[in-house]
Amino acid sequence: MNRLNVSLPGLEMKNPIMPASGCFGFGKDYAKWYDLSLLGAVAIKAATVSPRFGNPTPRVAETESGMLNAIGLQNPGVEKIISEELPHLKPYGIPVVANIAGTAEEDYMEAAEILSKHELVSVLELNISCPNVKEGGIQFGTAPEAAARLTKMVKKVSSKPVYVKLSPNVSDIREMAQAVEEAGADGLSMINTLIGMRIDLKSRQPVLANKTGGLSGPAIKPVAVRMIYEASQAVSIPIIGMGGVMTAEDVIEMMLAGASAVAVGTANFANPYACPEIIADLERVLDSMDVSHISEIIGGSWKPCKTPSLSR
Amino acid sequence: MNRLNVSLPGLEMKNPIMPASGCFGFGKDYAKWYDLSLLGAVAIKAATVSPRFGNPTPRVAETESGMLNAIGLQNPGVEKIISEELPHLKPYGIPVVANIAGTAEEDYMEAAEILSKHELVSVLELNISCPNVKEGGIQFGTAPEAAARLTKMVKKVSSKPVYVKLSPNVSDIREMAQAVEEAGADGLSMINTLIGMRIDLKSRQPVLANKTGGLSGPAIKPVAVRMIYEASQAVSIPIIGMGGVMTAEDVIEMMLAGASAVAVGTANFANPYACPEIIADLERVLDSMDVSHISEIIGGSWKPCKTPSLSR
Amino acid sequence: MKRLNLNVVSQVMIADNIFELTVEGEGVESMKVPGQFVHVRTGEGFSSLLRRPISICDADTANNRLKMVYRAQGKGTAWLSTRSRGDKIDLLGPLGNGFNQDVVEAGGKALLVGGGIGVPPLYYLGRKLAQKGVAVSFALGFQSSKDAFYIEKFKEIGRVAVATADGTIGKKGFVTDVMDKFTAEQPVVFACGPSPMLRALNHKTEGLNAYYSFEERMGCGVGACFACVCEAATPSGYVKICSDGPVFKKEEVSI
Amino acid sequence: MKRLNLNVVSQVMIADNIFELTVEGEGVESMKVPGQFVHVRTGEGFSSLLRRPISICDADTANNRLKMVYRAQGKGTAWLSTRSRGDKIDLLGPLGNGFNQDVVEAGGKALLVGGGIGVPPLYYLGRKLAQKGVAVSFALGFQSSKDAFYIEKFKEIGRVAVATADGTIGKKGFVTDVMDKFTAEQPVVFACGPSPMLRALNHKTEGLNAYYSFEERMGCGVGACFACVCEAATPSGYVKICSDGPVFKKEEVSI
Ligand SMILES: Cc1cc2nc3c(=O)[nH]c(=O)nc-3n(C[C@H](O)[C@H](O)[C@H](O)COP(=O)(O)OP(=O)(O)OC[C@H]3O[C@@H](n4cnc5c(N)ncnc54)[C@H](O)[C@@H]3O)c2cc1C
Ligand SMILES: Cc1cc2nc3c(=O)[nH]c(=O)nc-3n(C[C@H](O)[C@H](O)[C@H](O)COP(=O)(O)OP(=O)(O)OC[C@H]3O[C@@H](n4cnc5c(N)ncnc54)[C@H](O)[C@@H]3O)c2cc1C
Ligand SMILES: Cc1cc2nc3c(=O)[nH]c(=O)nc-3n(C[C@H](O)[C@H](O)[C@H](O)COP(=O)(O)O)c2cc1C
Ligand SMILES: Cc1cc2nc3c(=O)[nH]c(=O)nc-3n(C[C@H](O)[C@H](O)[C@H](O)COP(=O)(O)O)c2cc1C
Ligand code: FES
Ligand code: FES
Repeated sequence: MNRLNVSLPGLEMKNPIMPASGCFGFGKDYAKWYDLSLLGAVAIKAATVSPRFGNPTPRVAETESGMLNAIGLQNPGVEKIISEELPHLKPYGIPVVANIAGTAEEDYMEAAEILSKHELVSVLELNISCPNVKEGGIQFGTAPEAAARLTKMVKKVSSKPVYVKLSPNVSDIREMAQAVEEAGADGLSMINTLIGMRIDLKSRQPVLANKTGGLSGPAIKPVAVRMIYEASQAVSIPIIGMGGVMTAEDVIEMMLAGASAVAVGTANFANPYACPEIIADLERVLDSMDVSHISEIIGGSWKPCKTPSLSR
Repeated sequence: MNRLNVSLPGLEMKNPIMPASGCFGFGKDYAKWYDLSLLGAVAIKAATVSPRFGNPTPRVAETESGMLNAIGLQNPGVEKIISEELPHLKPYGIPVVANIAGTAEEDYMEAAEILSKHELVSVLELNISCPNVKEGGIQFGTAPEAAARLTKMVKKVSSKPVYVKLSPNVSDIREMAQAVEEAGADGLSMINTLIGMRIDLKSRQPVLANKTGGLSGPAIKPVAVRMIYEASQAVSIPIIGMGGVMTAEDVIEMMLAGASAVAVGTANFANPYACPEIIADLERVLDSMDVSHISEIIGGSWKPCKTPSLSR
Repeated sequence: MKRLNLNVVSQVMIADNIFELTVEGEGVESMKVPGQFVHVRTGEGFSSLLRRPISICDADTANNRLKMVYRAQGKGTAWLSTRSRGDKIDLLGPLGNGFNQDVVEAGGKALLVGGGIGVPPLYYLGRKLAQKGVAVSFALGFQSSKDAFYIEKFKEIGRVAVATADGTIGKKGFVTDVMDKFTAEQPVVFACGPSPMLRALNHKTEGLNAYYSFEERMGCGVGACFACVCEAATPSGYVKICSDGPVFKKEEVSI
Repeated sequence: MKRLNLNVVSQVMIADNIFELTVEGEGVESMKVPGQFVHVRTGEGFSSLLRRPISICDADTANNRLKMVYRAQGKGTAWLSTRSRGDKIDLLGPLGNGFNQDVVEAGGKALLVGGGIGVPPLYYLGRKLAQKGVAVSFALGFQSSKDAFYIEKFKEIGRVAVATADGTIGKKGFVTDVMDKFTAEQPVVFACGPSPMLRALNHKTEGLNAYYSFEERMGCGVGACFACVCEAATPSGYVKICSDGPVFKKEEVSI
């Protein structure tokens, strides 16, 4: 019996784990390390209509229990992604989450229309929260009206379910979640990175060429858990949770908070086998919690009748 | 020669280090560990007009390189603080930052008026960013207009300089900083804690009785550095920087970002001697950077003519 | 009340995931009061910021040796259990106010009640009381035989009754099920254990002079952060477990 | 390209803050190409998430022994320098594309140019080339005599010219000041060092067949994160140092 499968709009996953967008390229590189068909799904790097070179280097820096990145949406553009990258994913038979980004609404719509038509793309993930390019969509990520408008327009042109990836750099995550739900989003992805900076004492300058970068890793997990907890109670669409997940226990924590599936980002860098190892370890944690199927625990920290004493 | 003294409105500090509000009680406890006159200043626990018992326990939880707290502004009230707590600080001859909190504007004004009159209080620090009580001022901390209004009202009744402590749980920290500057704030304190949560797998409930808590410690330092970097360029009032400072290097990083003085919070729990040890270590770091006086490096990451090659 | 940097002498697993850690060095000479605790730094670098409160289980103040007995459960104690001879342990202590031994006179009787990981401080207390000439009895509760420890050592000090939840040793049941023979002697009661145990104990200690040691999650451990407060019958309406306690007279604090 | 868990055999400080770390275990047998690197996990728990790229300095593939030479500067390498015999090192490797030895034939000439902490991979390369029958010369640059290492070992392989910035050993100056006698022989050039060195080298290697190993801050180390890109004369307009490099023909990449 499979105790790990979860089902979200457009995503039938044999387990709730997918690599997070931007932390797994287009899959090819990690396919050299393990069989990607082990994964519940895969989220690919942000696609823009035209190719982007991204930011100058250094693009990454280390922080305590975290890292900063300012890649700047580097990608070969939708066309090349379809011709050169997506075909590599076909053999694995896993759902593909296509993360899309842009500057203007039209960019998003064009990328959404093209990518959603592709047979291998299961769902779109609207990246309205990239903190690393001036026009990387963050303008949509912190204003509920703009986010809702964009969601509506993309929904119109997309032939696949649309998830909206929320930025944590806001005062009220519920408001953002509700705005995009009302606009027709099929699901939420959260959280993207917090905006951070490190300054090098020798050069006295920010370590990253882009100055600021996105903070990810275990350092931000408490913020992610809190926001998933809040958003999941404010909306009825499912949430792909992420932010600092390193272990099977972290996955369960995100799901108890309200996530229906979980993405693993920075952990891949510390350990290329992070995703398959976490998947393999989930059963042990479920056993220790006396849970017969993982979907039982979704929102378990706030849903009534899901406290352990009542669950059996 | 003293290379460490800094001067801010109402605060003549022999070094830039003060314990952060809420992490040092009213000083008495740490006075058993070392001579408080070593400190540049001391920020005392948030004071409210009437005594508050605070939140139920557990009130703290550990996170990767950080911690959550939901103390809930427990304090004996302004009157008792004046009669029983402040007198203990007199012998040390260090500036006292009186952190004040409240629910309504009147609470702040009342506390501000009383405390600012006290001979031992050097400046007020308006805590408009406590995330741990529903009515703890956070409503002022995320809306620029409300923050500005409160600042103005407190400035009217305060006979001492007023610093406003900003919340990091906002989309645009510059906007907040500018709003309170225009309203007459003499300085900024930043950052307060990010809002976070941990969920216990056994009980399936949030670890903290209050559910959410404030995230502090090295995990949030990159966010603090970024916000200080942004705010210090947007305003001309000085900033007391804080958020995850553990070492003398961290102090310098905050000052390069734009802080004029630095508060140390969570580090006190890991090491009760954190403040005096950091102070003692500052000279070594300044030597290694060839800096003759610490005030030279304030804003050094963005101020023109402060790159190392031009500094001598 | 200092920061100490002590050398690990030995680390022994004495029951299922229960470790006895012996450390040595300057500063232990001040650990004279049973019921006080030390605040232990765990992990390397800044990944674990909160120290772990662990009771003094025994202290040889003449030879500067301290024993702690703890359960390796979470991240910090699991790390602690990997320390071995030659490693250093950074701890603050002694902290808090321990058991006041003056409340029972030489020739008097004391009952020490401990549950699970609340048992360790009773060893030092029992040893000290016996030394003073008090007749000491122990009522000790564990989950199961695999979790039990120190029973033989307690027997060297006084009479011992053991209860386990599954009956694998001693009587099946709770510590409250095995203590009647001792309470009949009207002893002063000293107890340490989880809150449910202390609550259950309250019925059994009616009319007796009783002192409880409490647990709460701590931030600073030194009285500054207000993390460990507990409602109390004091003028301020609360006490701090770390600096006012962890031991209180049972009437002082609402469990 | 695997995750290896190797045993520390020895850790020796061979110059000022420069360490030679020898590790042993399964997986080293695949480290056949000089210029490839390993991606080393540092620290405990999750406090350091980014691995540190370190070049293969030497590999004894028959006996599964790997040598790395590195400077302890930041948090990660400082931690690494505290590992000693009995400890384990978690590393990924071999990663990247190293120096292509086929570009110089047996009987041919090669000049290996290294600066500072770029010197280590040249040892393995020099050894391999010499084995093959290539006449190898080395031009090595260091800050000062206290930073220099491995000079005697290089002399066992070929001719060696040393430059130090302060003149404490070899010629005072840069590596570019001591290499003319070798370039006159029209060798194939292999270089590794900081960007300023590679830039300066570009003038000296005009008309020569030259291969450079590049450095960039890395996220994944395996080609997935786009952290380590560099502008290049390729159709895509860029290369990734970690998976396309770290070694490139000098014309391919803009320094
Ligand atoms: C005064 C006092 C004396 C104690 N003496 C002993 C003893 O002698 N032996 C022993 O095994 N245990 C003792 N405890 C309990 C011990 O402190 C916890 O088991 C330990 O802190 C758990 O840490 P961890 O790393 O295993 O868990 P984690 O889950 O990693 O801990 C995370 C955080 O929660 C805190 N925490 C978790 N559980 C508890 C708890 N039960 N009480 C207080 N804080 C907790 C930790 O200190 C830490 O700050 C004592 C507690 C107190 C308050
Ligand atoms: C392909 C390659 C091979 C290398 N081979 C060697 C070698 O054999 N010996 C050696 O001493 N050094 C080598 N380096 C440089 C080495 O990777 C850095 O010195 C090291 O990562 C610094 O880590 P830290 O913990 O000292 O510094 P920290 O400042 O703690 O590092 C923080 C982050 O920045 C990165 N970083 C810092 N400096 C550099 C740098 N110069 N290059 C790349 N990343 C950096 C770290 O990897 C880490 O992710 C190599 C670099 C590359 C790219
Ligand atoms: C190097 C890097 C690149 C990223 N690129 C993208 C991206 O292209 N699109 C996107 O939506 N999120 C991107 N993210 C954010 C992650 O998908 C994820 O939301 C975030 O890192 C938090 O998860 P983590 O802590 O597990 O890494 C990137 C993160 C990192 C570290
Ligand atoms: C236990 C605890 C209590 C706090 N109480 C207050 C408070 O009363 N008033 C306030 O303005 N900030 C309070 N803070 C926030 C700190 O002053 C500081 O802004 C924050 O913790 C970030 O700094 P740090 O990472 O060095 O701890 C508290 C923080 C902690 C950890
Ligand atoms: S733990 Fe800080 S007051 Fe008790
Ligand atoms: S380090 Fe990730 S692509 Fe090179």
